[in-house]
Amino acid sequence: MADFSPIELMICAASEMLDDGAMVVVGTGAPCAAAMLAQKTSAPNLTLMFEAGGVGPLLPRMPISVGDSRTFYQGLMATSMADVMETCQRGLVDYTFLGGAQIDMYGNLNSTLIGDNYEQPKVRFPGSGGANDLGSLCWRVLVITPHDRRRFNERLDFITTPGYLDGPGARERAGLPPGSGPYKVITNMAVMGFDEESKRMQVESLHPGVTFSEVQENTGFELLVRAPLETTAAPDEAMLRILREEVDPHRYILGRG
Amino acid sequence: MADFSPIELMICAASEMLDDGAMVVVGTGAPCAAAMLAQKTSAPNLTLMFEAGGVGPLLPRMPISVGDSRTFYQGLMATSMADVMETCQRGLVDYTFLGGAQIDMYGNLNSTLIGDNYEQPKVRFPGSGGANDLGSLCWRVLVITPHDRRRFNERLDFITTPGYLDGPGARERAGLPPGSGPYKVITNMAVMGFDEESKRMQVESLHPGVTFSEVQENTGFELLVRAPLETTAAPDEAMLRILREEVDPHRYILGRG
Amino acid sequence: MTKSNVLQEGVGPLLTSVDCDAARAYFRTQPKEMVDKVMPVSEAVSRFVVDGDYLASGGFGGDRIATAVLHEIVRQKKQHLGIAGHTTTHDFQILCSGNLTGRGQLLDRVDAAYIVGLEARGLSPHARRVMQSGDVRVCEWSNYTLALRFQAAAMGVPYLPARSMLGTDTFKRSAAKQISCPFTGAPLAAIPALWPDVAVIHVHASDEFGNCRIRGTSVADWHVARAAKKVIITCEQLISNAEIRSDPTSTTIPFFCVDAVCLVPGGSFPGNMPYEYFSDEMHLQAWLQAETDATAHATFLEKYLFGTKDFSEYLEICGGEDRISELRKEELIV
Amino acid sequence: MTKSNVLQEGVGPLLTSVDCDAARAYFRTQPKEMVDKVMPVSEAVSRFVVDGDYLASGGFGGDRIATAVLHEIVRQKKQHLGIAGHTTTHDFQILCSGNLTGRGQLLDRVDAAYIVGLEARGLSPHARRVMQSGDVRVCEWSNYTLALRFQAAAMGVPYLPARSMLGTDTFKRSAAKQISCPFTGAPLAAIPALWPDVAVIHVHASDEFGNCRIRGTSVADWHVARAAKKVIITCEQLISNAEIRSDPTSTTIPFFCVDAVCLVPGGSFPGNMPYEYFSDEMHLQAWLQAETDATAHATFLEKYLFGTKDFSEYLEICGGEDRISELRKEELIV
Repeated sequence: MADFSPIELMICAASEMLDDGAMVVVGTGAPCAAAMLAQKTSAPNLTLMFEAGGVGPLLPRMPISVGDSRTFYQGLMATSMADVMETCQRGLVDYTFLGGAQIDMYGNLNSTLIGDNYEQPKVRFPGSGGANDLGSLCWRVLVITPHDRRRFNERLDFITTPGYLDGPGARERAGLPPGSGPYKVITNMAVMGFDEESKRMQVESLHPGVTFSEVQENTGFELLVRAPLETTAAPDEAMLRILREEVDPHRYILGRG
Repeated sequence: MADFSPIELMICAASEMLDDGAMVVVGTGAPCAAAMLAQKTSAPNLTLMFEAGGVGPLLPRMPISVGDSRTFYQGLMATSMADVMETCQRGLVDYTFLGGAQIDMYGNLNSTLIGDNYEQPKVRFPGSGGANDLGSLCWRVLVITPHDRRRFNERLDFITTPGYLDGPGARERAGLPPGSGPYKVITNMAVMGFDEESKRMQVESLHPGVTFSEVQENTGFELLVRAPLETTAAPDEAMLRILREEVDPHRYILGRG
Repeated sequence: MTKSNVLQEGVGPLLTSVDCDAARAYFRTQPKEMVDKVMPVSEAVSRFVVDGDYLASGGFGGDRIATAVLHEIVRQKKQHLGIAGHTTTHDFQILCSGNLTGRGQLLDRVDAAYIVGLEARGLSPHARRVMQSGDVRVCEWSNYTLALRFQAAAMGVPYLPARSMLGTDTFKRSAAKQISCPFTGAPLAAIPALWPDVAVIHVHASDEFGNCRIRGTSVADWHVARAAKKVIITCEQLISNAEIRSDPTSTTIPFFCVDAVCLVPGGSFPGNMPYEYFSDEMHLQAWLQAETDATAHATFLEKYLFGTKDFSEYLEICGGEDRISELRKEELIV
Repeated sequence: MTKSNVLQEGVGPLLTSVDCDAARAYFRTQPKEMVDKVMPVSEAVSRFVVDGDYLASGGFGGDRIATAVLHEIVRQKKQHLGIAGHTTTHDFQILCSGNLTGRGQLLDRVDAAYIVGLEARGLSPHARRVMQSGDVRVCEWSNYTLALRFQAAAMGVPYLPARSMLGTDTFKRSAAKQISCPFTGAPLAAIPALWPDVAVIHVHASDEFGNCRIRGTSVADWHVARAAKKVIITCEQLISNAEIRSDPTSTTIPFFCVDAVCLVPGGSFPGNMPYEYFSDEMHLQAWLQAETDATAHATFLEKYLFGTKDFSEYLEICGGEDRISELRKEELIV
């Protein structure tokens, strides 16, 4: 078996979830690497979009900002933030990648603040940015995040971006588009999805060498388990070579993982 | 006194109503000639806009369509219909010119149909086009029209475009922007405005040689008269020369009048 | 669910669904690969225009119109179509050739903002006959509110508010509703979204995948292309994908909105194509003139439309490249 | 008047008026002549930015930002400004230099979609201090809904509907309302219009009257320029009106939206200017680093911001044309 780092495994696992011919709104960092890797392997017809207006670039390097010129370098279209968001709202965009300081069992995300006083938060984070919009409007939300109890929380200090809110039917009741919502959460320990009925997070595969109890220990709420619980497929040499040599040769992302 | 035709008088009278530095949405024909004439005489800083998206052209010839390429020939901007209409809705556009098959004492206009059966009209006209929007959203509406009883009607078969609807306060009650509405009606016989209180059409000036009773005879409703009733200023030689030689040298409009 | 906010509503028929979830479900399943979509107009029309479809015609009536597709729809005798008439002029007149001419009923419903007229050129006698026949269901709009209907659909919301149409018969005969603003309480017109089944749009240039450029005014086409479920593009020029990528700011319509790309130089004839050729006023006058008499009209349509196999044959009998050359000069005159 | 349609509403403060009639009355009286509006940044800021004004910053935080105007606002010690934070990053950080630095309080209210962060570069310690101080009133939004607020204002309507923000604390801490669709009854978010007092936008080229071109993504600037009551443009290049007229399709912002035009080559530095120069990541890191320590921060701001008389002096001590040349190479590398 090939040798790989946790971040390499996370990126490879995420890239394999992107269908060929799909559209995906990505941010900077690992999600962008996963989308680029997918384009170079299983999904050559994947269309990348960036929330500031970049559509279908031939990415020369990793963008530093989701609005920088790399996001539309040799792109198919350089348009507006509204055009990209409305393409999501219209129902054309299959995937998006989101992150946050906290995530709960329904895939709700917090990227706004820590503390219980809104007016004077303990820690102020940037806020939604485009996350709430993308999490509301794209069909499937993917999360790539480190796995620890601080992040995987029973109760969020602030729901910035909707997952399944408080459970089955809640998105639809709130007016969010039916059939949309969190899809997979990819961490350094496991890949999780969401149970069809309860909309609760469930472990689908454990990364090689990781046990379920280790995952549960690092999670602040009770995880469900999908049967049969699998082992996350290890990336093969070819994929790793493309990731290392073509996607992130300067190790901007791989160097951090 | 210079010699001039009724259409020449109408165009000259209309052109003098356009302030310098104003913005005006114009159509084809006489309104366009009036706006071009104003630019070449009293209002060099008049900005012309066309509803299909043309802004600030250097008109080489009269447009045939309000969407043809002359409407943005050497223009400042070639944009969308919505951008032009929203510029009106936002409150930036001072004037527009409208017409119609029928007009009533409140300046309401009909350009949709004649007959009392909507499903099977006696005569079907084009409908609103942009007229309803422009008549709703621009500050001041100017009408250039031939004067006869068939057109100047007590009751319209169809209110396509709002004037003052059924009188004082009606536009505001309907939700139309306060302070907007019909401004002047320029015919081959007279110039009419609207009484501040009653919002009814009133004659402000009679063209040279025309009497009030002639105007009233050609009008299907009772006209008010603004005191003192004036005589429409005759255009001077210089203005007529510019109209004939620079604005409409091919007599596209003047030839019809 | 409450709809208590509605103060008044138009009695006009809503000719299309305002269900944005249904539209989302449709768009989700549509293919979004960058594949070669170049095909003849006849194939595009037979594949993507289905009897009963609701059409949107791009451009502005006689300016930047997809004449070749409109002709082919008539030639293929499509039936019971709906049409969005936001300043439709010659395009509307072409489609009316499929009504009251012994070929069934091409148009059976119209969202009317501007129909039957050709602006300064006068009214179409035949289009008026069609619209006065009582055979066609009509709903009234204005140009802006009809453009706004496409914008709502492109945005993926069921309606947008406007301050137009209020207080008039245009409103009463529309399918708009008067609502009160949730912030100010002031009355507003709620304009329902419109997702056309098919849009036909003529552009300056497209690549084989449907990434398109338009020069000059875009009228409502930016939104029409995004709102429509199927989009047929005709273009003056096919350009390479590398060319598109060399200036992504100039892309007006992205490939994922487009189903068919047809190369049709001169394709807006007899309409105006900005920066290319001016409208053929003589031909448009001849068409209007022919419509004043039933026999003359039948002969005219036989010669130019039904008797021609495609747009290039039509263009040929209208004077072909020579005529286009004259119109090019006309377009470029200062 | 009835507002019965409101199902739920956010508790966040509405920091600006949603009165579209008041906005109309303002726009009506504004001069619309094509006059020469070219002036130095210092004059533009002293004439068009007034204490208490609500600002919108164009571009995308560190991409195509009007750095020179933002610096000058801080230098002129403007007080009690509001700001629309739709992905504000380095621009927000610059404005925060006027808070908690012994120069009164520059920012006192923020519509927050994305603030205090610099995307992949990390969070701004000083911006966080400002936002955690309790001195600044905050209302939450998302990037799209904040963009939509400008769009509503540009359209001249008091709100627009969206399907975003619903069900979250972002909604609860916003000033949006949940309404039901007048057509379908389905819940929607009603997003109120936002007319900023001043917008500051950096563009590629403008003529002396303010007809502007932007290459690359427009982010929300098309709407911001139309929504704002006053607009200050900085541009890489001044071009002639004849050049503008040679290609009206490329005009993004028309002159009648613009109050001041300032020629500032390199004006987005240390941000990225598409097709011109990439962002200066070293300088941005140095700024973030300086903020970790109060003394270092004061020294840094004194050197780069308060101690410089204008943007060109700032640019000079950052490496001047040599540094811009390096960033030009970086921008153009494949």
